[in-house]
Amino acid sequence: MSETPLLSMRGIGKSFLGVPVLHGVDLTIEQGEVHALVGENGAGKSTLMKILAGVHSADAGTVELNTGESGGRMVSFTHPLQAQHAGVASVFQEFNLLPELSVAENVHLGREPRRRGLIDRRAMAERTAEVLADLGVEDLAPTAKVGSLSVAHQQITEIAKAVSQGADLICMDEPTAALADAEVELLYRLVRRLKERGVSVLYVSHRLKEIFDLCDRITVLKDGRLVQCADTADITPDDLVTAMVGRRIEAVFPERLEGTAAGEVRLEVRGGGNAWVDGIDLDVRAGEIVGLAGLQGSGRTEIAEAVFGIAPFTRGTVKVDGKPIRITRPRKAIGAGIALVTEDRKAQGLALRQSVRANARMVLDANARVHSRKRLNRIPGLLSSLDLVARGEDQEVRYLSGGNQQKVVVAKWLAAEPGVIVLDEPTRGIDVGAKHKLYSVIRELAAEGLAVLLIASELIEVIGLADRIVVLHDGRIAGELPGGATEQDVMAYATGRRAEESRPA
Amino acid sequence: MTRFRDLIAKAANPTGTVFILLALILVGVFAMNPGFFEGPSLMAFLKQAAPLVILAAGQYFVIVSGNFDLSVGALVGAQVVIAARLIDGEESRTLPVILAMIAFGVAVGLVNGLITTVLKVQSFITTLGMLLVLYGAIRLWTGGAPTGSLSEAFRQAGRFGIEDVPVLGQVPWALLIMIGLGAGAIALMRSRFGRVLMASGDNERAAALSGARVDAARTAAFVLSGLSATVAGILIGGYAGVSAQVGDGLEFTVITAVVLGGVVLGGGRGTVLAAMAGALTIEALFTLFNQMALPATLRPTVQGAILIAAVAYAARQRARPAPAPATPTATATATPS
Amino acid sequence: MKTQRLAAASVAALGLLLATGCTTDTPADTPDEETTAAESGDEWFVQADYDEQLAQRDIEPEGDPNTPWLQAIEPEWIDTTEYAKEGGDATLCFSNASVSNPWRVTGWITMQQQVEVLQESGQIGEFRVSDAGDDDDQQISDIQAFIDAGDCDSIIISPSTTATLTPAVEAACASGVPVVVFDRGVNTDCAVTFIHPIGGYAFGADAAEFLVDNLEPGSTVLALRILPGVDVLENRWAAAEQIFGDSELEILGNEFTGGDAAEIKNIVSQYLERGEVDGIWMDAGDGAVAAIEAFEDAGQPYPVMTGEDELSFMRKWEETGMTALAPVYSNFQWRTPVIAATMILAGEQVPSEWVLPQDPITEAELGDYLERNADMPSLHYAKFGGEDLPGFPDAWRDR
Amino acid sequence: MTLLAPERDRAGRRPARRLSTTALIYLALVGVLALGGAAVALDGGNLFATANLVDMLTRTSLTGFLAIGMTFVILCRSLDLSVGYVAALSSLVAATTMDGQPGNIPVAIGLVLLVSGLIGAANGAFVTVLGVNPFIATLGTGLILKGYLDTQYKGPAGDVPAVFQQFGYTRIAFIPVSTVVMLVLAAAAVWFLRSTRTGHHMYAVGGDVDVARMSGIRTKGVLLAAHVLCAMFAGVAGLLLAARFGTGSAEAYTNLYELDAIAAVVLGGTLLLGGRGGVAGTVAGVAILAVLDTVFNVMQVDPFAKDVLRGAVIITAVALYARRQLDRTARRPRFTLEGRLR
Repeated sequence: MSETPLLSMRGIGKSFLGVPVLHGVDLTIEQGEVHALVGENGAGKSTLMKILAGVHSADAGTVELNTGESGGRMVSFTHPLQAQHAGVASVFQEFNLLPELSVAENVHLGREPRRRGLIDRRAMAERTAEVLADLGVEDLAPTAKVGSLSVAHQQITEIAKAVSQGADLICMDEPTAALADAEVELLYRLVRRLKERGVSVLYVSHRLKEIFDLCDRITVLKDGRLVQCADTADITPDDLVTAMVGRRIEAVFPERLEGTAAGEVRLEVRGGGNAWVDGIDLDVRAGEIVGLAGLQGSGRTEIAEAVFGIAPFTRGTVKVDGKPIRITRPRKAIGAGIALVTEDRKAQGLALRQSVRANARMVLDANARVHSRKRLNRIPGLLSSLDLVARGEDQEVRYLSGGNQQKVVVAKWLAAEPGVIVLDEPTRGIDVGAKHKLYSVIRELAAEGLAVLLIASELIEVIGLADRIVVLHDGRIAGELPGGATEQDVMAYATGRRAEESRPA
Repeated sequence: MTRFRDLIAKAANPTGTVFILLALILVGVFAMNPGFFEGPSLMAFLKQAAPLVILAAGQYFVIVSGNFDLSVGALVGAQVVIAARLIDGEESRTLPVILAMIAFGVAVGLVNGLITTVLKVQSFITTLGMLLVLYGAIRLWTGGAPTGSLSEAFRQAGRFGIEDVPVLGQVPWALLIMIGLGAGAIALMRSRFGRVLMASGDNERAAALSGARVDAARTAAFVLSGLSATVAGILIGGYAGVSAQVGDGLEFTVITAVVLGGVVLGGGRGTVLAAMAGALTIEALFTLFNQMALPATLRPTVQGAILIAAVAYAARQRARPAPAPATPTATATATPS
Repeated sequence: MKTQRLAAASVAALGLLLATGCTTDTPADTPDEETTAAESGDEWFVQADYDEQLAQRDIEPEGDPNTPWLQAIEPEWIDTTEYAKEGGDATLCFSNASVSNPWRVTGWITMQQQVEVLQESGQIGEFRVSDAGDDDDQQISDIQAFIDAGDCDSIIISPSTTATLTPAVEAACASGVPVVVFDRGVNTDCAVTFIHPIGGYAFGADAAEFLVDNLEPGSTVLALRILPGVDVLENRWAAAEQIFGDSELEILGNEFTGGDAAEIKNIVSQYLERGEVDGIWMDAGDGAVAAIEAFEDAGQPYPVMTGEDELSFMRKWEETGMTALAPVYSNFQWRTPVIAATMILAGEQVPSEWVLPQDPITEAELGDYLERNADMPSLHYAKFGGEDLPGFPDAWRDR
Repeated sequence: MTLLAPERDRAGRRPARRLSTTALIYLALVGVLALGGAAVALDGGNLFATANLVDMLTRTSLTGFLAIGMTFVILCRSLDLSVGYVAALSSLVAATTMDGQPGNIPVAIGLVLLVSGLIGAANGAFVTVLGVNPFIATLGTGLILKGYLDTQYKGPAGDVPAVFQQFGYTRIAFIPVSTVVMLVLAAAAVWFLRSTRTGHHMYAVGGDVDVARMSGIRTKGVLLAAHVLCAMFAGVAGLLLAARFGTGSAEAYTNLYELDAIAAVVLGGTLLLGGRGGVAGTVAGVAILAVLDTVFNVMQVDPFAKDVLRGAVIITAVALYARRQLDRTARRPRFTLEGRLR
C-alpha cells in the first residue's frame, strides 16, 4: 500500500432535519485496496457513501483526495459530477441506468465521446467493448438495450460505467443484494480485476462472507459513529458482527413462544406450477413458520406471487383451510385469507404520499369481504403494538424510516386478520431494531395460529426462524430441511449439489 | 373532532393555499363593491359558480386517480344541445330526457375510462379524442347549430330557486345542488371508494396488490366526471338556455380550477374540497376582474400570471422538507375515518 | 446553432427557388396599401367607409324588393363575357371559412338549396366545397387545392379573415377562373365581384342610433361583443362608439362574451348588481335571450335592446314586448354568390361590388317575420331569404 | 453462467424491436395512403393527382414545424400548450417588423426566433426553476400571451413583402418550399437528437431525471433547451403563417394548433411520458393527419364528421402502440409446454 492514502475523510458529520446520522466519522482508503464499510442499515453507511459521491454534502469534516496527477487536495462535492471528475464513482443499489438506452449509451451517459463537437457513436461502442473486455466480460453486447438485461448484467454495466470514468475509487452499495450465486462469482472476479488495475473499491455491505472473501480492511459503523477499523486478517466474523450489532448472532432470533403448536394445514399446494416454477408441493400449517430458501431467481418470489394470485399457478391444486380454490387475482387470495408482504416496500407495498392511517386501512378499504368496522378500530392498536414510530397517524409514510414503513405494511395486512401470511424479504433494508421487532412479531403470529411462509435471502433468518425450510433450485423444490439446519445443508440443495432422493429429478 | 383537526391540517398544507387566495380575492371584490356580500348578489354569484364547482368535483376524481379529462367541455356542450333537441319545448319530455342525458354522461365516462384502463391509452389522448368526437358528432347530429328548445321545467334547476328567503332573497336550486353534490363528493372521498381511488393515483401497484380494483376505480372516476358534466350541462342550460358555444374551453378552466385547489396532476394528492374551492376562486377572480372593469382583453394575462404564481407557490410549499422528528404513536390513538 | 440551421434551410429554399421548374402562386404585387394600413394595427375606424355605409342605408337598391338577394346598391355593372362558358353544367368550387355559428349554418343551408335549384336547371354541374373550420391557413390550402385541381369553372370564397386571405384570393384570381368573394372582403379587388350587405358600420350604427333615439340622455348602456380582433365585428363596435360618443348615453363597458349564453348572463347579472342598465347593445344576436333573462331574474325592467334577426331573440322580444331592434347582417347574401357565379359564366353583367340591402327589423315588421318563420328553429335567422326555394321549410327546420 | 446465457440473444433482438416502432408508423402511413387512395378512387377521384399531393404536402408544413418542436418537450416528459399563441405572436412580430420592406426580412426572422426563444425560456424556467407542472405552466403562458395579443393587436397587422410570401406559396414541381424547409428542419432535428449531447440527453431526462442528474447531466439545462427549441419551432411556424397570410394574425391561436401538434407527435410513436420516440416518427404522424385531411377534403366529408374521424383515428392509433408496449415487463419463462406435461 502506498504512503499517502488515496482518500482520507476526517470527522465527517451529517444530520437530516436536525436528526444527526453521522458523528465525526473517519475513513481512509489506500491506493488499490478493497475496503469494506459495514454496519446495520441505518448505521450511516449509505449516507457516508453518498457524501463521498457528492449526493449529499457533509455538515462537518474534511475530505482529502489524492487521485491521479493532482496531489492530495481538500474536496467537498456538491454534485455527483464533481465526484466523478475527481475520480470517485459510485454504484448504488437502485441502478442509475436508462432501460431505453443501450449499454454503451448508458456507460457514457453524460460523458459521450465527441468528434468535432458531435457524439461519436462508434468510439462509444468501441470504448465500451474495451472496458467490458478489460473486466473480463465477454457475453454483453455494447449495443444491447439495458432494459432487456439481467440484474447482473445491469450491475456490470454500472461498474463498466464507473471504470470508464477512469475512477480511482469505486463505491459499491450492497452490490450483491440482488445477485444470484453465479452472478456473485462474476462480481468477485470484477472486484479483483479492479484491484489488480490499482483501482480502490469501497465495498458497502453487511454480508460477512463477501467481506471476508474480498476486502483488505474493514470499517465498521454503528448508529452513525465509527466503531472500528481493522485489517480483515485481524478480525473474526463473530467479532465483526458483535461490533456491528452489539450482540452475538445466537441472541438475534427470539425463541418460539409458549403454546405455539402446528395445527391444521392452512395452505396446501400440490403440483403447483406455471412458467417460472414447477412441481411445487407445499404445506403450511397453522402455527407453523415455513421458510422458503433458495438463490435469487430460484423461484422463491415466484411461488409467493403464484400463491397470492399475481402470477397464478397454471397447473396443480391449491387448498386454503382444506377448501380447494383457484387463486387468479390478489383479491381472491385476500378473500381466502392470504396476505403477502411484498419484497419491494416502496414500489409495491405503500402509497408513499398517503398517511399512515390511509395505508394501514388500504387492504380493508380495498376488499369488501374483509372490511369491517371492528377491524378498522383495531388498527391504532395494531400500529402501537408494532412499536410504530411516527408523528401521528396523519403523517405521510414517505417521511418514515424503512423499518417503520415496513411496520405499516405489516399492519395493513394484519388488519385483515389473514390465516396465511407470506413474507417476502420482510427485513430487507431496515434497521436492526425494526428487524428484531419483526422477528418477534412473526413468532407471535405463529403463536396466534397463522400459517407463515417466510422468504429471505439472508439464510440465517430462515434458519433462525423457520420450523421447516423448503429449499428451491431452478424453479423446483430441491429439498426440505428442519429448522436450525446448517447453512451448508441449505446451500447444498440451493446450488443443486444435492437433490432430494424422494423426488425424481 | 377529527374533522376539526383535518381542517387545521388542510389550512397548513399546500392545499390550503387556495383558501387563502380565495379570501384575498373576495376581500378585493368587497373593496371594489361592498354590495357584493349582500344576500341576493352573493346568491347570484354562487348560482353562476355552481356548474364550475360541480365540474371541478368531477374532474378531481379523475385527476386524483392519475388521469385527465379533457372531454368535459365538449360533453357539457353536447348535453345542452341534446336536451334542447330532444325536449324541443315539450314539458312532458323533461324527465325522460334528463334520464337520457344521465345515461349519455355515464356512457361517455365509461368509454373514456375503458379506453384508458383497458386499452392503456394515456387519458390525455383518450379524452382529447373524445373531445373531437363529441364536438363533431353533436354538430353532425344537429346540422351545425343547436335546434329545438328547453322546457320551463328543465330550466328550473339552473335558473330559479326558493324565492323570498329573508336576507338572501332567492336561494338558487343550483346552490343547493352544488352543496348537495359537494357534500356527496367529500363523503365519497372518505368512503372506501375514495380511499382506493386516492391510493391508485399515488401507487397503482401497491393498491392493486392490496386487492384494489384500480382500473375499475379509475373508470368510475371518469364516469363521475361524465356525470358531473351532465349536471353542469343541466345547470348551465337551465341558467342561460341553449347557445352554440356552450361549454367551449370549459375543460381547461376546470382543470385550472382543480390545480389551483392544490390538486397535483399525476394523482394521489389534494382534497376535493380544495378542488371545489379552486373553482370558486376562478369564478371570484372573474367577478373581481369585472368589478375592477379590467379591460376584457387583459384578463387572460392576469389569469395566467396568477395561475402560474399560485401553483409555483404551492410547489414550493410542497418541496419543504419533512416535518420535525418522529415520536411513537403509542399515544396517538385517533379513531380511524 | 438553431439560427444557423434556419439560415441553412432558407439558403436551401432560396436555391430551390432559383432552380428551374419552380412555380410560385403569389402575384408579385403586394396588397393595396392604404386598406392594409386601415385594417392593420389598432384602429378599426375608417371614416370614409363609415360615411359610405351610413349613406348606403338610405339609398334605394336596384332590383325587385321581393328578391333582396338580387338587389344591389349603386351597382357598377361590369362585363364578364371573357368568362362566358358554353353549355352550363359548370363546376363551382366553394371555399367556406366554416359553419361554426348559427348564422353561417343557416346561410350554408340556403346556399345548398339555391345550388340544387341551379343544378336542376343544369347551370351548375358539380358543386365542390371545402370547409376550413375557421383556420385561415387551412382555407389558404383549400383555395390552393381548388386552383391546382384546375377543373373549377368558378371559385367562390367566403374568407375567414380579411387581410390574411388576401394572397390566397389573389392567387385564385391569377389562376384565371372567375372568383366570387362574399361576406367578409379581402384587401384586393381582383375578384370579379365582391358580394356583401352594406356592412359592419351600418349594423353597429343602426343599433347605436336606435338606443340613442329610445333612451333618455344620461341612460346607461352595456355593450356585449363576441370576440376581439374580428374585423366585421370590430367595425360594428367602431361605428357604435362614434354614435355613442356624440350622444348623452353613458357606456358602462364593452365585454367579450364569446357568444356564450352563460357568459353573457353572468356579465349582465353582475352589471345589474352594481347598478341600473337601461340599454343593451350587441354586436351579434347570439345569446341575446340570456341577456334579457338576466334582467328578468334580477327583477329589473327590460332594457332597450338591440340584438340581431336571430329568431330566439325576436320571439323573446315579442313575448316581452320590450323596446328593441333587430339589426340585420343580411343572411340571404348566401344565395347571391352561386347565382352571381352562374351569371358570370353565362357572360351576364354583374356588379363589381355587389352591395346587398341590409335593413334592420323594426317592431312594425316583427310580427310579420315571426309568422313567416313560425316553424323555424330558434337559432334560425329571419332574413335568410329562402322562402321561395323548393326545400323550404324542411331543409332549414330539420337540418 | 447458466443464468446469463439466455441474455445474449435477447440483447441481440431488442434493438431490432426498437427500430420497428418508427418503421411501424411509416407502415401505417403507407396503409393510410393506400386506404385513402382506394377510398378516393371508389369515389371516382385520384388521391395522387398533383393537386392533391400538393394539398397534402402543404398541410404537413405548418403542423410539421409545431410538431417537431413539440417532440423535443414531450421527449423530455414535458409539454407545451402555448405554441399556438407563440406562432400567432410570431406571425405578428414578423409581419410588423418586415412592414413590406424586403430589407427587413433577416431582422424579422432574427427577431421572431429571439422572441419565441425567450418565451420558450420562460416556459422552461417556470417548469424547471419554479417547479410548475408543464401542463399548467404553458397553459398559463398561453393565457398571458392571449391577453397580450388581444390587447395589443386588434386583428391582422403588418405587411409581408412578396419575396417572403414565396416561403408560403412557392413550390418546386409539386413540393411546396415550406414543406421542403420543414423536412430540412426535421432532418436537422433528427440529427440534433442523435448527434449532439443536448439532444441525446433529452432521452435521458425524459427517461429518468434522477438517473440523468446522477450521470452528471444538467437536466434543467436540457429541459430548458427543449422548451426553447419547441418555442422557436413555433416561431418558424409563425413565420410560415405570416408568409401565407401576407400579414400577421392574432386570430391564429384560435385553431388549437397545440393539440394538433401533440396529436401528431403521439401518433408518431413518441411516448407522452417521455424518453422514447423521435422526430422521424413525428413527421410520419404529421403526414398521416395531413393525408386524412386531404382525403376527407377530396371526398367532401362533412366538416363535423372530420372531427369525429380524427378523434377516432388518434385514439385507435395510440391504442395500437400501447398494445405493443404491454409485453415489455414480461419475465422470461423457465418452464414451457413440456413443463406443463410433467
